Amino acid sequence: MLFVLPLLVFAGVLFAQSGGVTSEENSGSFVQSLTAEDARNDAGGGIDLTWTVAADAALPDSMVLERSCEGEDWAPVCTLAPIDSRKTDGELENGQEYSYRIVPWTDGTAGQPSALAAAVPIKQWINSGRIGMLIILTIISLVIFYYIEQGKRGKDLYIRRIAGLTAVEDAVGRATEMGRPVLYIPGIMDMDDIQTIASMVILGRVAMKTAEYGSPLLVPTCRSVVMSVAQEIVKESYLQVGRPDAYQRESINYITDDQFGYAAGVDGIMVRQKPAAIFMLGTFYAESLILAETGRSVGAIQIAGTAMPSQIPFFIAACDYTLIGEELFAASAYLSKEPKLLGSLRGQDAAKLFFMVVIVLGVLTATLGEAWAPAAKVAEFLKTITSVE
Amino acid sequence: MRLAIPLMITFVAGMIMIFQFFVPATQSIGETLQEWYMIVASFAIFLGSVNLLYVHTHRIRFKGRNWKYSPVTIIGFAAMIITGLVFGIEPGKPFDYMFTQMMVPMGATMFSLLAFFVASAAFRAFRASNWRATLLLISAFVVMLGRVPIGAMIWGKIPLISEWIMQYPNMAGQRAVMIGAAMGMVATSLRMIFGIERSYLGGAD
Amino acid sequence: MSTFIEKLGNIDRRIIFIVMALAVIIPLAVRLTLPIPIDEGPSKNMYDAVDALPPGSTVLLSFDYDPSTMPELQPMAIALAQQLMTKDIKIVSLALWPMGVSLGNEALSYVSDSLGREEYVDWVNLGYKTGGGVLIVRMGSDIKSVFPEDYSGKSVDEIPVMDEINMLGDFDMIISLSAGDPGIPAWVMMAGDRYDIPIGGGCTAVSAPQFYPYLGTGQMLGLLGGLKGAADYETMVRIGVDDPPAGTATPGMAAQSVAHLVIMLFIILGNISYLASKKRKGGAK
Amino acid sequence: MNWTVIGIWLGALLSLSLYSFLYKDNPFYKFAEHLFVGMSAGYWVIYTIMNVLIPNWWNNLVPAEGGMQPIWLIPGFLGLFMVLRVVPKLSGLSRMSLALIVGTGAGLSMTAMFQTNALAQVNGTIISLGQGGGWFNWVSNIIVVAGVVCGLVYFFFSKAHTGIVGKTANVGITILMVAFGASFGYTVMARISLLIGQTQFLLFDWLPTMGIHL
Repeated sequence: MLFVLPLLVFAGVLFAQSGGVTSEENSGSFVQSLTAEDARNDAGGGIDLTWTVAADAALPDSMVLERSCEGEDWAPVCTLAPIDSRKTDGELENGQEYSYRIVPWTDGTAGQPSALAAAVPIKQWINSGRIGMLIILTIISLVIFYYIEQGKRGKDLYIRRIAGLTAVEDAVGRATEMGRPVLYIPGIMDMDDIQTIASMVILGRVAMKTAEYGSPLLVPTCRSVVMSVAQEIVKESYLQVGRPDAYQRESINYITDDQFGYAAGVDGIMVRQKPAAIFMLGTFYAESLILAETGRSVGAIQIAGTAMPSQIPFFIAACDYTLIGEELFAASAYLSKEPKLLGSLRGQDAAKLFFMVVIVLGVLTATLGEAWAPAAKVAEFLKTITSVE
Repeated sequence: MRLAIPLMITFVAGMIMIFQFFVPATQSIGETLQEWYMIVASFAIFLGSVNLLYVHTHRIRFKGRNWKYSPVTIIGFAAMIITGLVFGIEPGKPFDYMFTQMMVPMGATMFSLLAFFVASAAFRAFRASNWRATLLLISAFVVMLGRVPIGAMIWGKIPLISEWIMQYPNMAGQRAVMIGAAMGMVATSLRMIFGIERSYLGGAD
Repeated sequence: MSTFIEKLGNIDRRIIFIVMALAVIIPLAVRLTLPIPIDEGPSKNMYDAVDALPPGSTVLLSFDYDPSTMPELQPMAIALAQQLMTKDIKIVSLALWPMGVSLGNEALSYVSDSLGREEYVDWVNLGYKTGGGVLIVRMGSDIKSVFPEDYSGKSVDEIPVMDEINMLGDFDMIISLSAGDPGIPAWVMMAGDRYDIPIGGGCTAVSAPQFYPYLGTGQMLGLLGGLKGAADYETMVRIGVDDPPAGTATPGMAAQSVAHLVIMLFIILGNISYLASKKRKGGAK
Repeated sequence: MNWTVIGIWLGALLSLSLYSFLYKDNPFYKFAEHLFVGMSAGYWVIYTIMNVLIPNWWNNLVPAEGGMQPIWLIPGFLGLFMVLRVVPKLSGLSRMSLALIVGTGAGLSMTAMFQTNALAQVNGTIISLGQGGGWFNWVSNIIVVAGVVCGLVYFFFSKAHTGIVGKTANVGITILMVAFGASFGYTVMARISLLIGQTQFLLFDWLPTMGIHL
């Protein structure tokens, strides 16, 4: 499926031709050089209009945009302010030709209309402003798939040590020794959030450990869907370790969708159940520190991880270990050592390397470009392919 | 096999969302799909409510720890549902009154607990234990000073230095985190869409 | 003596809590005020960008917060509305957060009344719709189908402000007052990046750092961060205005400064005690 | 006594109960916490029905102008499958609903994240080091570019952090720490302003109801 994307680029280039007609000068009207053009990068049905106004003429009170489809009568579309210079007309029929003119109104009387401009709205098959992104995303995806495949084929893949994750085992073990539960907080967002998804995968690994060690695992969630997924995953983990009897569905429960209601509820759980290990992995907002400080006050080992840049500092200040940004997504590979996941990590590294090269090359050429024009062209090219409309 | 249909749905839904980003002609399909997704996710809230009520009735019946507070939760829950369904949710109705007079202050209070926690976390964590921790401490301290008028009174350049830290080193750090995390998200999404990662469906391979 | 200093490093956090509470309560109770200097920066950029808009432009003001972040964002809303309405710029407002509707109305009608402006002619509040980023994308092609009526049920076809507004591209600027998600990132991603509309915003101080990259790339024009941003803006909007209306951000700044100092004092104390204990341990070796 | 005053008292008493948690867990906090959880859960149910299910689903399924749009039965069924998890025998059906949620979310955020958090940031980092002029801007720009590149090296997982990679990663984590410190310092202010808001409510709204004017 993915290989179709580059083909689309070519198809798109062929299709992305827009027909537009520019009006002839009508020197008597307030509005001059009206142009109509198929709106770019839409699903059709739109026409972009642009115009200039006579510089020396008095401003009319308002202007009315009029439209005629294939020779029908003129019908008003909307009122324009005299200072406007562009407008996109929408909800048109694709393939029909529409003519436009602008009529200035002063003191309740219509002035001389502008010359006509016409265009045909067309459905676009490729967003021309996103071709650069499409190409880069396709290449990166292919690289990631390539390494996943390598991993599956049993290529030995190295992964560096991640302190927060080596501590997982110790944390669960400590909870068992102390006879206290393990608390797992999967963030406050729903299952459509990639960090929540990543967190669920890690939960599976943590649950295997708690099943092995036999310590109770509590998972309060802020979303009903997350609760369902967490139940499935934990049940599966307990099954895999051969302890299905130890699985307790009741310990994975929904609190409330409300951010601070959830924080209040989880704080209550912390001070009353006194967990010995607390995991906070997923998307967190302002509740991060409310949870982390309370967790710390009950003396739990805390392992946190999020890709939310604004919350990482709080976790660093209040938790024993913090997975920063991408480390959260590396966690499932690290804990499971599954070849395909390690391969995916290798692919991510390749993608980062690619961006680093682009940045370094771009900066060097942009800097050189101030004195030497060809270098500036390279920098310009790199800026263009990384910009997205 | 039991996962075949769900995996197919994930794949199709994911691909539609990617396609509609690049192919304007398919945007309307993407919009419909997003609306569907919102509806399906919304239905799940009933599941959560059932779970909440189950947990608390269970606790009352078996006299679990702190069971005496469970009726409070159930009454609060019922009060919102009943007033919402009976009187509506417009401003001035009981539902809105309970929301603005009770829930909002409680939310604001929980939020404002952060002022205390930030103070205790800063006190404990910001120690010059090694040179990197010292850098963290200094940058936090300078930025804090730069955000209050007193900083400028101590030395006129402090707000400028604070701005500089925010605009340069801070931006660089944030960017590195963002780009790295975006790669993690792209890879995770790809694994989801192509069914390489399927544990969320409750079936590890 | 050194043992006292060392113990200081491990004081009960409840003592910190009490000192913090007093640091906020006392300045507020005695109404302490401090002057606010205005420097170049995101707040000033924001002010200049709005100031550069010609009269008659239309700005979309999005209220993406709820009462919990009111102390920071509401004063921004009021100051922005004062600046926009004074300059005869029309305001179309909406909310990505349900509670934003009434907060927006409160701010807009307060300013509108004080300046003698008229609802529907100078401003309108379209109300709230769920959907966040998805909603913004839908507005990109057609606002009136997403918001067929304003918050009170009046049809948008009968509202003069909306005459020339059909899609997001018709706005001269979008300003999001954002407390989280959906908010500024959604507007930048779904409106700014897609339709090339200038985006400005105000946010809580906590989320400001994560929006700095947007300022660097030019994806945002300016940014008001937290109570400081609000107080800056209040001060800038009032320059040259006779008998300005009372702001709420400026008095709060005094309490905030004191509380800030207290936290910094705690950090210094913590480090003195830490260094003292390290020295002693080092000496004992 | 009127509803406004009662509202202020309700808000104030509940706020004080929650604040009591700072001292330690106690019956007041337990009461407020349980009430908060229950009320907010109820609030979101009603909110979801009124703001999503009725306008976005029901009104599409059964439009006001009459007729029925059977296509909208599909999300309805998938939603129902989600709820059917409470029946253990039918819980497998919810996988389809989950699949739709995860697939849509993954596809949507993949492109959005790639655009905004990766490409736009890379694009913004491609600058001329001389931008702005003067030695100071040179230094600042070098810090940004080196910071981003070294920060990315820190996130390399398939290389051990030794040798040159280790040194670069060390520079990276240092920049990250400076950034996190700055971010923390910047935030302190916001957190205090929330407390100021609540304190203002207690001092200037609640105390006056007892005749205490500060």
